[in-house]
Amino acid sequence: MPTDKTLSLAEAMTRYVRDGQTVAMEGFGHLVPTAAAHEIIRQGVTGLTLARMTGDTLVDQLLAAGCVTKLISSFVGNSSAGSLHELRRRIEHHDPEPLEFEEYSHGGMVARYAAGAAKLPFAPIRSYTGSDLVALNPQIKSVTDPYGGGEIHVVPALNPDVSIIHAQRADRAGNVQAWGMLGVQQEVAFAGGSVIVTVEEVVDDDVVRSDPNRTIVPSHVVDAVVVCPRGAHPAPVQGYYDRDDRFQREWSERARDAAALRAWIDRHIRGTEDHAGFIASLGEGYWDRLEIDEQLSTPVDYGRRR
Amino acid sequence: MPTDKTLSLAEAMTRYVRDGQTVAMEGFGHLVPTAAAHEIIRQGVTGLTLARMTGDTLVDQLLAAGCVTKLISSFVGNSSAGSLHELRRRIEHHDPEPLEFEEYSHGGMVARYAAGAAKLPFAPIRSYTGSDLVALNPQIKSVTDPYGGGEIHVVPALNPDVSIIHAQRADRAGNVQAWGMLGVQQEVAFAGGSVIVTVEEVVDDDVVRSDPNRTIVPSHVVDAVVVCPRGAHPAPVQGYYDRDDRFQREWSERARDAAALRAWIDRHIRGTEDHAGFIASLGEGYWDRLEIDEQLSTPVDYGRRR
Amino acid sequence: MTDTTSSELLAVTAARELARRRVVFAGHGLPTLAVSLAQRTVSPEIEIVYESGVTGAHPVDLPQSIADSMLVTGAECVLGMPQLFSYVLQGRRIDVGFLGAAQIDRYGGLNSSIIGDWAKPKARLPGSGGAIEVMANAGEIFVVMRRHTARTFVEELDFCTSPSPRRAREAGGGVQPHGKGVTRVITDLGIMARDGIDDELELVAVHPGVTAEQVRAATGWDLKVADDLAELAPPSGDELRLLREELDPNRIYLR
Amino acid sequence: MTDTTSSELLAVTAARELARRRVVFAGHGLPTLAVSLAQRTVSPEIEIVYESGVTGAHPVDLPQSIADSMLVTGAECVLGMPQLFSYVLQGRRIDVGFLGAAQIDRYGGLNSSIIGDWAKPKARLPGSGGAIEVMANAGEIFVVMRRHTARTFVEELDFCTSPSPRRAREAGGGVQPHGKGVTRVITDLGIMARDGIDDELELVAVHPGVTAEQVRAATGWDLKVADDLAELAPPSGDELRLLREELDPNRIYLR
Repeated sequence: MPTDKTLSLAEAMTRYVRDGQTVAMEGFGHLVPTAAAHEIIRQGVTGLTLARMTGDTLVDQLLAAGCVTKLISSFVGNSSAGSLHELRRRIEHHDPEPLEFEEYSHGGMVARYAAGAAKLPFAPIRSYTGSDLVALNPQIKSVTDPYGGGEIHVVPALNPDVSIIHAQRADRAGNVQAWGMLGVQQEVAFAGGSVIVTVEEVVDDDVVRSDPNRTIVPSHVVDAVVVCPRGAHPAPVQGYYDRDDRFQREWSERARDAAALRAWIDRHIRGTEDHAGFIASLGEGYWDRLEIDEQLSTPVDYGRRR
Repeated sequence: MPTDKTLSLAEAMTRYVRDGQTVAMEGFGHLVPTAAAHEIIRQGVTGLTLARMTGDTLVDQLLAAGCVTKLISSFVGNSSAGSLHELRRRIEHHDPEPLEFEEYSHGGMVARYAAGAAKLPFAPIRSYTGSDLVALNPQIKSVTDPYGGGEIHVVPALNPDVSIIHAQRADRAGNVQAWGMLGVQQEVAFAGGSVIVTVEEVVDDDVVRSDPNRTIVPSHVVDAVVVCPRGAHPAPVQGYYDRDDRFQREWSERARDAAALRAWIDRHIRGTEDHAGFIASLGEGYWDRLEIDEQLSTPVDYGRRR
Repeated sequence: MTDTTSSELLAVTAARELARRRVVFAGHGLPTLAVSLAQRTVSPEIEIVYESGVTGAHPVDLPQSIADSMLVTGAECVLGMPQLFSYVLQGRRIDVGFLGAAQIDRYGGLNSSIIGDWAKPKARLPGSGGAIEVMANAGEIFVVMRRHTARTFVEELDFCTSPSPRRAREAGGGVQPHGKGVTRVITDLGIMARDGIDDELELVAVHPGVTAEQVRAATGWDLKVADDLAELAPPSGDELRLLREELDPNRIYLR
Repeated sequence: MTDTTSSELLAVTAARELARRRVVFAGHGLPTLAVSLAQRTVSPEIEIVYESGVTGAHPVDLPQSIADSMLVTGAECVLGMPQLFSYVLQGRRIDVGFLGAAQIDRYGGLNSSIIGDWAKPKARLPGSGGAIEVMANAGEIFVVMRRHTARTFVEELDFCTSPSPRRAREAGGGVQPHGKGVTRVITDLGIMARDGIDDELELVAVHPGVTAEQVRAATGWDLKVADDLAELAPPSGDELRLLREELDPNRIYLR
């Protein structure tokens, strides 16, 4: 008799996300929790420390909307599509204000989340010797290998107050299933104090239970399940829709102009009720380009006792 | 144009397993590489350091056959089916000779393999404070948390010379797919110097490629793929056959008598050509009891660009 | 429903103690049965996590071991052991862990490794398995012992596999346990309980017909007895019917 | 096939350098294209590993980014990032890693983080991503630079993101890199190579029509030139046809 954890996006954010918290939003170019970021903007949350390995439009939007005072990240370009100009204005010109930036490499961020998930104080890593990142970030420390291997760098565990991920599907209890590129979705969920999962669809228990190896996060870790179709746009969702490259490229252009960027946020995010409203605001027929065809996996046999 | 890595079981063992090596054979009550252990016995390999988290009939057999001088493990009972009497004779009575035993907890062994896979010198773990295992095993050491959390225990990486696992299927290049209980199959493979994978069946590339998330070990990590149906018996293989509980219980009885155990090994292992011969030696109709019915997973959509 | 067996008594008693618990780590044997019974009686929302990585199992049959592949069929999730040990167990997701042992001491320290001399033991037992991690990381530990004797409830462990929080504090030099250690020991004679780090196990309840003196005589140390020592209600007809007819009709664990 | 573009030149040159390499870690852009070309020409057994965790990709189209979900469809394997970074990359499974950078120094140290002052930089670049791990753990590193200038090939990096092995040795106090660091820098002017820890990048080949002096002038340090400086064969008709007609007909990376 599992608990039904489904909430609306607005309810989930109201209940779990507070001003000043450390919020991790992960998804490595895939399964990005964009809709959740938009809702944070709609609710006017402020003072967040945002943890996100890969800076992208989501980060630029949260910065421009004034939600974020500190960023923890390992990459702040906009994939192959250009720069994040709002982020650059904050860092290069302190415009409209400085941005505190705690910087790692991808390997360091992955290790931080994994240590957080495992409630370990730190994780050793073979990186960083000779990198200026060590001087820039005093959180990168080292320990002595007690087996005689000398010094090795370590990074501290990252345990966000709230972890937010997107996935293909979940049941109502919060067993989350995902496929395609999985990034650190599992680690960031286990590392989080509260865990919000937005999904393309909520499915019957039977669907989840037909393939338990597909579950990347078990229900006892999840606080809220939010049905949010197209919730990762402009990132893709394997089997659901394609990456919106045009949007990414246009963003890099648009964000060069701080006023234009803010007008866009006012219109498309603050000016819409919810994520369905956001998608509608992109215009009639916008989604056609992102539709994909079906290619199903071959089922595997789990077997049952005679 | 991938390399075809399929070999016969005898070829794979001849090529990769040498006297005196550290050999890890993993599978946590499921996907146990039993057939590979039998072939090691047939080939008369000696002086092995055997790494295996869960002692079971495979361990008792390798000990009785004189293959193993040292064991690295975290559990040396025979699941719920009783004791491993050959192992107990070795440890309790040094009969026929002592057994060096490097002992950890399951969490410690898991951490050792994960560190080995990651080529880290050690892994921190929140266990062991106050356990006599620390006095028994000087390899369990500690480091000081540089973030102020005090001392924390660490275990050393485990990088076996050879890692052997069983799985449901692979392609000829060595992309290994498995489902059901996955234990440490992925970690021990990545930690191994050479990697041998026995599988229930070799499948067409298309089958593997229809579901890339099902691949737990990619081809570039694997040295040999061995087709070996029923290769995990008496352990089960999800979707292929059931656990042979009767065999496990009978083993505990049989192994009480050192001579009877050796006679069994001579007849069923040394007295058979290969694993098919071993299975045949169990008797006509033996397998009927272990057959299971089909229960397929619901396919997922990977999608393709239009 | 007379002739309650000792196994049935233990399963029913353990199941009742699981009221209001949420995520339980169960080894094979009686704990599996106790959790299944709790699911059907006092704690419908309880979820079992198995050492083999299975969570949210819905087995059609009683599993024959924690690594029974039939536990996976129809389960909600199966995790690899790194995830299970690092993220679930060490990640403090477990409310109650069940452990067994060959010896237990007054603070709930457990020996599942060695009887006698370490170098050449009288009996080599299975060892830790995941017990050290369960003890250190679960919120609390329930121990089920089929036979309450002075050889099992000892003044001093031959080997301390899974230390009590008190012993961990004394040892120092490492991470202290997250949870309370052993809070319940359920035996064929009754229930012992403890709570704080310096609390000893105290006899809090006995099965019908058992006296406190009987339990003290079967314990290798000077066992404390609660002022308000309770007598446990015998298994109800409903509990026994569920166990015998639905949960373990082949008496795999009810041996 | 005249009018070879600079991108085509770079892709062809990089592909040829991949002969006899086995497992390649490719970032998006020209490296992806170069590896695809190598697969079709000099190194049929080459396997690409993407930062997003995909191995053995068989994309029907050229992927638009390393996180293009179409890379997964029909791939042999997709790993999570912990597996990718810990087991594949740090696990030393990569023979060649491709990296880009805004600045490179004579020992192959790379800056992809900051131009100017750290606290208030002139330009904030993307940062490491996985570059620090690729540099430290791949057997060797290939760098492809679209434009060879003295602003890019610098005497001193504004910020050292991914250190050369020589710099790592000087820094001490941590794990030394597994591989050789940068062994090839492929630019629109030619190829620079180095091998040992104390070796500087040396100009070993120039594209047709380029002189050593031209390359030295476009380099911010006193660039060594190999005694047996070679002239690179121009892209063949076959190579150009593969690139233009089969691998990148929409000129996504051949811009």
